[in-house]
Amino acid sequence: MAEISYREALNQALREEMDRDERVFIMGEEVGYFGGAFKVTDGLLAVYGEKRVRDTPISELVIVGAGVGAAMGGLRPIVELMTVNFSLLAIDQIVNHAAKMRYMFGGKTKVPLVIRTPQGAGHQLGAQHSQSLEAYFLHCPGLRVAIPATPADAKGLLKSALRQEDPVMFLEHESLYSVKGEVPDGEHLVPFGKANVMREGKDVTIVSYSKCVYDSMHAAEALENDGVDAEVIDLRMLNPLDIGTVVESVKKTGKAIVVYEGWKTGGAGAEIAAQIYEAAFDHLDAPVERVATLDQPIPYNKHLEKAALPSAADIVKVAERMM
Amino acid sequence: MAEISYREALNQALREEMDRDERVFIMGEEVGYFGGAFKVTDGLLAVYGEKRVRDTPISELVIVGAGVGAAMGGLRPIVELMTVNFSLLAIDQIVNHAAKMRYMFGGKTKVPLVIRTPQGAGHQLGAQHSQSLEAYFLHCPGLRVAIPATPADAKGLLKSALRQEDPVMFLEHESLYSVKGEVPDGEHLVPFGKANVMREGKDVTIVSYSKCVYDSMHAAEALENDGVDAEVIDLRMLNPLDIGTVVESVKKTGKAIVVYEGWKTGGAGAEIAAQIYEAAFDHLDAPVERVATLDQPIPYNKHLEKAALPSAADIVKVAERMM
Amino acid sequence: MALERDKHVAQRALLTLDEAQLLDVYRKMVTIRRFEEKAAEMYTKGKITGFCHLYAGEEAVAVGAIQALYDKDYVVSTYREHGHCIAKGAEPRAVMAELFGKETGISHGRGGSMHLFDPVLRFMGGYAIVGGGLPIAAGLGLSVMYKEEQEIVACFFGDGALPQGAFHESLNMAALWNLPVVFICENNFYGMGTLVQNAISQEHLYKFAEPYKIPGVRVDGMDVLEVYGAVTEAAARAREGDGPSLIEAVTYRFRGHSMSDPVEYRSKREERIWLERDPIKNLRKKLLTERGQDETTLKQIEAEVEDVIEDAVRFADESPEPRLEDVSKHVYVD
Amino acid sequence: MALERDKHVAQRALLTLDEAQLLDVYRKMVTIRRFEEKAAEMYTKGKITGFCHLYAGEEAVAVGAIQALYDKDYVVSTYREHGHCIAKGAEPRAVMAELFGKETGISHGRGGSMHLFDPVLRFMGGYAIVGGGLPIAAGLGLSVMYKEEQEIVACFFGDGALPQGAFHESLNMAALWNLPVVFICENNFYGMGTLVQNAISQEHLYKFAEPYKIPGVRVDGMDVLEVYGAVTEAAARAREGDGPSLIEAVTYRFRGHSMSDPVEYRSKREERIWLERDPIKNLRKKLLTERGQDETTLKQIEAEVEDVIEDAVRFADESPEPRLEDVSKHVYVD
Ligand SMILES: Cc1ncc(C[n+]2csc(CCOP(=O)(O)OP(=O)(O)O)c2C)c(N)n1
Ligand SMILES: Cc1ncc(C[n+]2csc(CCOP(=O)(O)OP(=O)(O)O)c2C)c(N)n1
Ligand SMILES: [Mg+2]
Ligand SMILES: [Mg+2]
Repeated sequence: MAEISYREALNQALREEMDRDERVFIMGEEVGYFGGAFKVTDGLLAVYGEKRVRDTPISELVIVGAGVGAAMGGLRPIVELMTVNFSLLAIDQIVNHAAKMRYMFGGKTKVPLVIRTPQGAGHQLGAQHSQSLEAYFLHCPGLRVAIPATPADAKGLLKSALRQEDPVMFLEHESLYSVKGEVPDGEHLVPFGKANVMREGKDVTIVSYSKCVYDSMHAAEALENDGVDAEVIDLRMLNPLDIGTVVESVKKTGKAIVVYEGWKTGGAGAEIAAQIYEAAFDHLDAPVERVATLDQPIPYNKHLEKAALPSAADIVKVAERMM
Repeated sequence: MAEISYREALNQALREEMDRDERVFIMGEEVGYFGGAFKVTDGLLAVYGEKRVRDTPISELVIVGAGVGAAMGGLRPIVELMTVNFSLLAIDQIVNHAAKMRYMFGGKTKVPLVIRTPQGAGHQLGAQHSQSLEAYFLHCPGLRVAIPATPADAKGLLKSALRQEDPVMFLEHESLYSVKGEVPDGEHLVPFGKANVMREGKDVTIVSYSKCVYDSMHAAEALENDGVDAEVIDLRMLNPLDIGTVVESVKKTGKAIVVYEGWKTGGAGAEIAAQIYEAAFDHLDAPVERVATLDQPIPYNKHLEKAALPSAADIVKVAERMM
Repeated sequence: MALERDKHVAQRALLTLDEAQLLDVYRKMVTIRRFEEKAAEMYTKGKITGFCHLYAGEEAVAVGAIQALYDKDYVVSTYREHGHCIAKGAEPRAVMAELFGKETGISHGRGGSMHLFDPVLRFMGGYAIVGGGLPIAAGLGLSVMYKEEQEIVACFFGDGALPQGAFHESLNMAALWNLPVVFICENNFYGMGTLVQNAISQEHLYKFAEPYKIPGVRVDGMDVLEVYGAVTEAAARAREGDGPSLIEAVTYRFRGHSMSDPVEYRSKREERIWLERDPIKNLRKKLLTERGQDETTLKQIEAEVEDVIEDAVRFADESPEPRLEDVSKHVYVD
Repeated sequence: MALERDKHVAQRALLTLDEAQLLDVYRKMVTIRRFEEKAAEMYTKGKITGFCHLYAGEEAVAVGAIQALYDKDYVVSTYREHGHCIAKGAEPRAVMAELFGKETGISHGRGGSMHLFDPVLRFMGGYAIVGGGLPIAAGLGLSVMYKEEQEIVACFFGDGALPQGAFHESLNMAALWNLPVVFICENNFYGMGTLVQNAISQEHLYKFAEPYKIPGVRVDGMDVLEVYGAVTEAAARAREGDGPSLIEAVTYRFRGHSMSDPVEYRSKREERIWLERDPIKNLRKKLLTERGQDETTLKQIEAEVEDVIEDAVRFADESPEPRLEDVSKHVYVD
């Protein structure tokens, strides 16, 4: 157990899995000499060489497609897309190919490909570099979606992703790379599809994932001072989605707030809310609230950007309104 | 007023708008000599010539991108993507460019581009040719989404799309092209963002769009025999989404079923359900039900395909369970 | 459009291939032709549905190319892949059953005509997104190189795929990384109803190899031996670690784009010219005149093929439908 | 890497451009250089945030190319577009204010460094998706041709964009439809930390024009007159309806990829060699020796530029922030 950053946790998971399994390799833009645009692959090239740490051209479509083919060929490719914004250039290979091939080929193949990519706003990178697109991948049967919030989960989910057989969209967050936390050394596997109750409470259930989990925790602390006892759940994954843990909590609190950084409309929060209603309708004493990004491109200006994104303050305001 | 097909209605709208406005032109794969893969542009080349009816290479990304540029350049381009499945190769130009440019350029430009494309399953075309991807476009601020069910709306919404200033994803359905209906001749404009109550009823509200509107109507007829009086609403558009009309109905019926052909999880139905709850929670005496496509790639086999898709029978079953 | 043929290559091939191999090549081509004709018949009878893109007329490309491969080599194809799949060794039974949507189909009825697949035969799939197979072929090539194995990958696609970014991204990666992939472009002059000249500003498609510094050749895709010769060379190069090649095989589809295409965009005259260049007649004549085969041997092969196809239809017809309760099977492994 | 320069072109340009034009070119280049140096300073001071990609060292490309255009011609660029925007006529004030995120910015503070835009100047945007601007440039070219107007489109992009499918799809469409677009590739040898040789199997980027049957040339991007000459020719061709061209301008960015790049992947020696080829020093010398300008004139221009940049910073600093209540303005027109 050591206190390391989300970035270091991912780097550690990559090293451990590359040591464990010869078939695991990583490719992407700047993952080698540069050590990754966010330094997640830092040092890997020196240890594993150009064969297993491959710098690619700026060609998202073929980078992902080559990952699909390599996975069919018996390898365990990890493709790093520099940011999720660029995944839209490769989404044909993700949605039309990787996610469908096993089924459309009658179960005769599998595509154990892990696509890692950071998303999120908050650094004034403007409309084309600040998106959170998990909703697109959630709406794609055949594709697993992991979206860790903590360093420990980043390591444990990435290791698990590399040991299962289906394609995985592994969504990191640009604002979390430097966040530190306790991470078990060595063999630490977080099972797919298990949400994590970060904080127990009886008054309201705050459901979230990725960076928003931290906003939710801060909101919970603030609410405590106003005597509101909030339970915070980190979903960790969107597919499989552990709605059971959420429903259990809602049955206890009778209130739910879903917090996410994607655009509010059509975002993952709509699905989570719908499932909460479907499973706990009679236990809800208020409609499920959604705290998310405004339905608009992300502005460059610092204040406008802040105003467009969900915050702990927004969560607190909503929670108090619900009480 | 004449009884014509959805296909003819679209063709009529295209001719009327091309006659009205010199700046309107259409480009896409096979739209010219071939008359369109689904014959929607049949005969246009002969009348308007190669300048305004442009056959393109199979290059979805640049077809859409060229539409974006042409729209910025002052034209009113219509891009036809042969099917929505291929839009994934162009989604970078749709989501990262067309939808964001006005905002990220501070309101200094506009992209009046209409992207027409059919979606839907039901013809045993297999996993890569049977998708309904409206949820991706609904989750994209800056992009309008029209999804007509009737010939009259197909004409009226397409004409309106060509007279407003924002990019529009115009989603048709492969199974609707031959469906006939009364269509007003000449100037017939359906305003954006107004849902249509297709059938009045007091027991349950069935909310739908595109082909599923017909399944909903059939279900309503079947339910009538069991003494269940269903109201059927055709949303017509997903952005803007006329939730007001839906909420009004739900306040009357107390029950809602959302029917759509996209995959159930993360589909547009989740958003519609979430908004119904947010606006009519106290009027609901049961959770909103979602009847949609199974969360899996569409099978080729006829019976499996049928089993994977939503049907009138499914709606009836759900409605009866709710009574 | 003048064909820069390399008849020496073809001639050499005619001599290198022994009698048994030549007859096998002939059998495969006839099998594919008869399979497609039967598929058309079954489609009109409503036994086959959905999209059905026939390969009749182009047999020399798939058979010639795959004859130049080892069993362990990989093949990636498009939605027009019945021919490649059978050439790679698939039982007509399994393919016909797939077109019928049966559980005994090569993709268990889940894929249909456009999505045939068999890992044992190293037939790595028919893909229905134009250009979609190329990145995957590059990836398979990468996996071979990574494992330091000897296989190569043959990737088939149409002229219509060249304007797709995927073609260029894949060629560049394969060239840059020296991947063992042979890219085989089936230039049948049309992408649906669009003439290649209206889709690409360069009608000599093999020339797209040049900027990537990889070999590019154009062969007569109606001459199975010429295709065989060119692919033999490209495959050897790939196997020896000298990287990818681009082969443009000029061919012609005798039927419409799919069963629902009335082919109004082609002139009768053009079609007649190409029907005269029928690759099967072409080879048959060669076998009789240049390799001293006799009518009886060929007639017998044709008769045997006839039985195989009839049996395939019977098998497909009698095979069970997938079970409804299995509708969601195979979405995930875990 | 040997540069296939066309010094005649440059020489001709030196003669064609009159004194006023040459001094204007010099002024523009100095303005861009000083603007970028100031932007770096403001970034370190925290006045500018987000990504900031500087153009220092590459001024000859933007200024030389845009000098060859008319005001009504369109320019499309990337996220490294301060130089192109200023060369096209933007006030340093408006650009600096944008970098500061102010309402007075050229994109009203919504876009930032990567998304400058001004329809009046026909500066059609900085795009931050590599390759994203090319299809849009093709579309602008199409709109010009459609309206039977005389404008042309100059589209700037980096060496890193060539492996993108968008590059090829756009070149093909422009070539096929004869669109009035001049594609200008700024080959500065690196895409972030990746050497062009590690990204593309062809280091002579202009050669990608050949298969599309459009002219492709390589020019010395450190020589503003050579760039001017090449773009003048390509622009004339486009304007006369003879279609697109591809120009590879070999250049070098004096700073890191963005403000946060320590540039560890380049050798000091390599950097020194290129710093000696500074396009501004280069032109300055020519003006003094070959066009008989005197120090005082140039010094005065430099002093004036200094004031302009100082004023730009002051303006940006004093300008108001966008109003919070306007956060969602400009998402839709209707
Ligand atoms: C990305 C994409 N765009 C469009 C289509 C529709 N489509 C199917 S086949 C085809 C023509 C392809 O022609 P070509 O590549 O020459 O192959 P051929 O049919 O001639 O064998 C088109 C446009 C598709 N399947 N995928
Ligand atoms: C599609 C896409 N992939 C990756 C990136 C991240 N990225 C930004 S700039 C850049 C390098 C581009 O290099 P080049 O085209 O040579 O332009 P330069 O920065 O040298 O001017 C990369 C990889 C991006 N912005 N867009
Ligand atoms: Mg073809
Ligand atoms: Mg560069």
